Amino acid sequence: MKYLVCYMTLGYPNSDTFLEFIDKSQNLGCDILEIGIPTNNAKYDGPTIKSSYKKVNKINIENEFKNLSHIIRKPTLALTYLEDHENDLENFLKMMKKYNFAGVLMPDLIIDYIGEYKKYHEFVKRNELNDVIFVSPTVPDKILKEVSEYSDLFLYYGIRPTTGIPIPISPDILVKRVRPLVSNKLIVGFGLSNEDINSVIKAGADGIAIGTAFIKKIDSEGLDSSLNLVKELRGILDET
Amino acid sequence: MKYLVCYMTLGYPNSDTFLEFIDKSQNLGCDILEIGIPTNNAKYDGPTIKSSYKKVNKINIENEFKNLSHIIRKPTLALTYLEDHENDLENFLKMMKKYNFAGVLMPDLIIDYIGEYKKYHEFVKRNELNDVIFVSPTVPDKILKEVSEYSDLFLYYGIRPTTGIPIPISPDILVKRVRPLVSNKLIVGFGLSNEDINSVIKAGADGIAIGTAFIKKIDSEGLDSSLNLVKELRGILDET
Amino acid sequence: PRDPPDGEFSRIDLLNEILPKEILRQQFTIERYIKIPDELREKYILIGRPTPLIRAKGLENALNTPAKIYFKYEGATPTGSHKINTALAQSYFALNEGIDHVVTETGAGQWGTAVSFSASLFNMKSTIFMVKVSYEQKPMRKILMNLYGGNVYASPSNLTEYGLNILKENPNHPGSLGIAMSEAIEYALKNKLRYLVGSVLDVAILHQSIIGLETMKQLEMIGENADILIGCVGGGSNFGGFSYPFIGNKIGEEYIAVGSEEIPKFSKGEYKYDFADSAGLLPLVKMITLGHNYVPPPIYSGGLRYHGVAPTLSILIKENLVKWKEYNEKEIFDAAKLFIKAQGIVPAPESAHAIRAVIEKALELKKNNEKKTIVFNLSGHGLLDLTNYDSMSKRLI
Amino acid sequence: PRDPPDGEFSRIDLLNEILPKEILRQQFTIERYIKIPDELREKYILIGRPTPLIRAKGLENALNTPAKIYFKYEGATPTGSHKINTALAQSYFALNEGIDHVVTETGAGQWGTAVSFSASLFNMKSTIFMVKVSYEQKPMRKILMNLYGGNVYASPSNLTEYGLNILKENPNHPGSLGIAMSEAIEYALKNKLRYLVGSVLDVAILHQSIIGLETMKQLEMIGENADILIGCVGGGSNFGGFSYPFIGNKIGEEYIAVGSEEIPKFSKGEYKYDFADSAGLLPLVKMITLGHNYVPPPIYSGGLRYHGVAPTLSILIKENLVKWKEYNEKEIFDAAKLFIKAQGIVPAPESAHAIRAVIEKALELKKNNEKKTIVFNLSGHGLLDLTNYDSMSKRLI
Repeated sequence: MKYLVCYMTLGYPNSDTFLEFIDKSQNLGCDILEIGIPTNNAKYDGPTIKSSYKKVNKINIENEFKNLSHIIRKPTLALTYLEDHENDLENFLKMMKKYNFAGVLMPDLIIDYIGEYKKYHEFVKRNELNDVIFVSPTVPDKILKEVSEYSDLFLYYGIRPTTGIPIPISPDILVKRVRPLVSNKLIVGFGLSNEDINSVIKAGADGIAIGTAFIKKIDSEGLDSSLNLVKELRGILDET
Repeated sequence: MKYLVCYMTLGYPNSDTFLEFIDKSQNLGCDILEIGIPTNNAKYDGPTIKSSYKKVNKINIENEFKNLSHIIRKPTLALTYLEDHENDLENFLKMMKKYNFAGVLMPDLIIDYIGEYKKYHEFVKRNELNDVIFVSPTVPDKILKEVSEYSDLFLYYGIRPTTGIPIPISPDILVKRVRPLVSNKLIVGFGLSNEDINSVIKAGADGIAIGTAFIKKIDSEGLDSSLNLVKELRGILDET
Repeated sequence: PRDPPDGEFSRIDLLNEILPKEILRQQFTIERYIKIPDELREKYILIGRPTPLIRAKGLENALNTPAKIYFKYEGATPTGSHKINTALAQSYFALNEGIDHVVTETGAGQWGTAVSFSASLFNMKSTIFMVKVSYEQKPMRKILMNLYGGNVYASPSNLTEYGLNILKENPNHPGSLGIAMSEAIEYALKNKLRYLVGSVLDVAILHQSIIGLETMKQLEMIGENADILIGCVGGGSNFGGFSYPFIGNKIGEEYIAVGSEEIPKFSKGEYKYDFADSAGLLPLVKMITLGHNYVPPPIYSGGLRYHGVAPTLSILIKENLVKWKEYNEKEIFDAAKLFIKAQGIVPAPESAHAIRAVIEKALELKKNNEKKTIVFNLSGHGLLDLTNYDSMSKRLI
Repeated sequence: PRDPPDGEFSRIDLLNEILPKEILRQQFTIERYIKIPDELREKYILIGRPTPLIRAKGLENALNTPAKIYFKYEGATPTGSHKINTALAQSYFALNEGIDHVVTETGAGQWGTAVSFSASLFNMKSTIFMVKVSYEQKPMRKILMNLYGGNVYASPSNLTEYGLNILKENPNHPGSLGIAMSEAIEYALKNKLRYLVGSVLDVAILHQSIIGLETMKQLEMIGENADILIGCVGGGSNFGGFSYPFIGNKIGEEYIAVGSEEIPKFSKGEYKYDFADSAGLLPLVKMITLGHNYVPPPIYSGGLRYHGVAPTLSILIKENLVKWKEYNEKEIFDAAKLFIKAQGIVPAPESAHAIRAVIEKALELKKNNEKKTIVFNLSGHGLLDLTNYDSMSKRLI
């Protein structure tokens, strides 16, 4: 079985729709939830997710977490940049723990904090949360292999330089190259098209992460379409 | 035995001295006499011989020939440029014949009249004179081989571009290269030093031709010195 | 690469719109080797690749050093520098997606020359925005690009909104590389053409790696081991292209990147995210940089005035796998003169930086009587910089 | 060679006083092969010999010809033309007889460039008398010679009696090749130096034969047969050096010597004795000539303005072993442009004459669908002639 990791920005496009998306997507095939914490500094996110952060920048994070905590039935991760928490990481982790989050995913941990990643990793663990590590194709093989063993639940591999922009790449080549280095589960994300999904799964990925596509569907066609997309993706994964 | 060909400009430096040089040089070792006919157009002669022509340009050639005819005991050649005789060659040849010349040597025959050399050669023969052919290193092998068979008495090989100027060359290399092409006797001349003489003889020449050196001796030290040089050259040739 | 957090548009998305798809694919791939397509390979052969690897016997003699010195001579290509290696590849991949016209900017002119000839080889059109002050001071570069069929415009020009706005404010604006690049990108976008990138991006270094790969093979063919590898650094593509194959294959014991003391990026630069280009149109990259707003002094080595160091090279320098050196113009000029008299080749002033480091190293080896082998990349010739050398000699002596 | 009948001095004797002895020996030898001394051979390697033999695939494509086209690229030498081949040899043999200073004249500058660098390579001084009008119009050539350590003087100069006399009559005299040569020879004689000869003499062609010998070997290495050999003719040394080894070894079926229609020596020249040089200081040689007093029009191909054809080449042409062609400047410029766009290399305008003949031949072969192999000598690059190309394009279009 291949994993479907479903991303949604916290409270997007509004609290109710957000909660409905999270609630229903768990029935339609999402295996893991990934919740984006709004920030002005979304270094590795593309324009769609960035603008979603802007639209919800007035929400009360703790309120949203509380509401969310009642409906989550699948492992749930918070996606947040370490740079935003350098001074309050402990408080943030404690709040996550309190509201039933399974773990945290910090996309800048390995890229911008490579020298201290173990320290932060231990810190997350001490707060009894899973630390899911994010890596990109620019991470050297040796480091990628090492951190993949540290990573909890799975290793998150972002195959494009940013989310949601279909930079032409060769997903199969990228995944085939890292697969033998990773003994952990390997989840692939960042701008995946349907074709990409097929090819990364064939290349040995254990699952995929989708985000921008859900937000675009909500924006253009509404919640139902985005939920249909969850179903559709589940179907694709089950067929491969 | 190696041949010594002695050159002297007709009537140089004056009739008497000229005749004395010719007379005595035959006793001192000259095997063949080569008499230069004064001209303003000494294309292949160096400054010494050229200036000797200038100094005697008022002589009466026929008178000089007549005096000469009484004392020559060795084969005697006239050195003259064909260019000077294009219109009166027959008369000139007849005069030579009359005064006991053995033959003629025209240094421009092969170089400037290559297309018609056989015609002129036959012409000389019809006048019952030997035609000694002159070649230089610029004459192609094929032509050199061919004309060496036509040449009477010997083939005259001028190893420098002009007489009397010690252009640095490699006489041995030049002579060794033509020797196998020439079944005739091979006489080498043009600016030979004593060292050159040794090396051309060792390289297979049958003899040498000397001219500028005699004139220079006469000019600087007088007739006796020039006759001593004949003796000296004879000595060198006999030793090699 | 990443986008600035506050950008009004995505630079990464912009790449997507102006670069050939295969170029982007190569930029973001992790393949260790990428096969050169046959048609492109043919063009590399046509321009005289492999370029010669030459023993610098004259320089060795002049220095009386026990070291052996070799140089890979990229100046032997028709356009006179390594730039052609990536210009050809980018043109080819643009053509492959049906584009018949490429656009770029040029400062000193080497890059524009390479692009206009590459376009000519593939029967494509080319448009080059040349910084106005260079356009006026380097007429021969313009003539050469024209002979290759390139359309060369002094930038700021009236061909773009961007240029028009600047000219409105100051009709005598001397131009800058940032302005020329903005014009080129606008022109490419508006006319649905492709924009070619001269250096810094990984993909440019990838294309330049033909230099190092050839050098490795050539050394192997003559049974020679490289101990010390040296190159100059503008954006980093000639140094990277030359040295990375050696570094990756663990051949050699020392790698030296050489910059200009007047553009002190190695000694004074910070390691941080900065725009890859002075116009701020390309994504942010993490590199050693003097800041994309840095205004370089007018040194003769136009190609070394770039504010940063390619991200991969920045990491290697940070990790101490590659050493760096910086020299001033006087030192460079003296090194160039010595090389010219000893080898006859007039080096591009940029490449003379590598020569300066080679000389220093060779003399150091002489002091210790070490018989090591130095190999350096002579990235271009300076025949079109002769008037520069003349001014240099007048200014520096 | 011979002296004029009415000369007040012997030119052959003058050779004796100004040329290195070994040069004279080689001039008058009949050895088929002369061994290159090891020290000289080392310098040939240093300057990048063997120069590349390149398949002109770009030109073939542009002409869509079934013919294969190769060119031997002498422009790949550091000084940019074949001239270095004899400059090195003459400098070496001068040094060998204890001379530390060589002298020559130069017009367009290629020869002076070659001599000044050759002298530098042997740590000798060099003095170059450069025709004043070129000195003023080609500043880059002067800069380059200076970088090589050459002393360059505008001729007429005040360094010689000859120059002083001319300047006394006309202080603004533009100079001529004959005057420059007279000055160089006087200067060499007065200071007991050696004078170097750029072309025409057999010995120069002998040294240039390294071009043809290398080409033969390179063709053999790739299993290719040369059918048609083409080169341009100034004095004849590049053409002779390139083609004689083929002619002598009976390789190839057609040899084409190319001149300028504006200097119509092939079509209008007489076969006769004439001075080898316009100053009348060298011996008479029998050659095809327009007369040593011929005043050539100011065509861009400065190297083709010589009044005669080397004696050996003259014979070969007389004997119909070598064919000739002449083209006008418009035809040359068009050929150069085609070549530049197809191959990237800017040819010297002189060498572009060979290219013009290659194009004609290749199109002829196309018409008859003949798959022959054309090999030509690209005797030099034209990077320092770019402003000439610009004027040409303005004048001819």
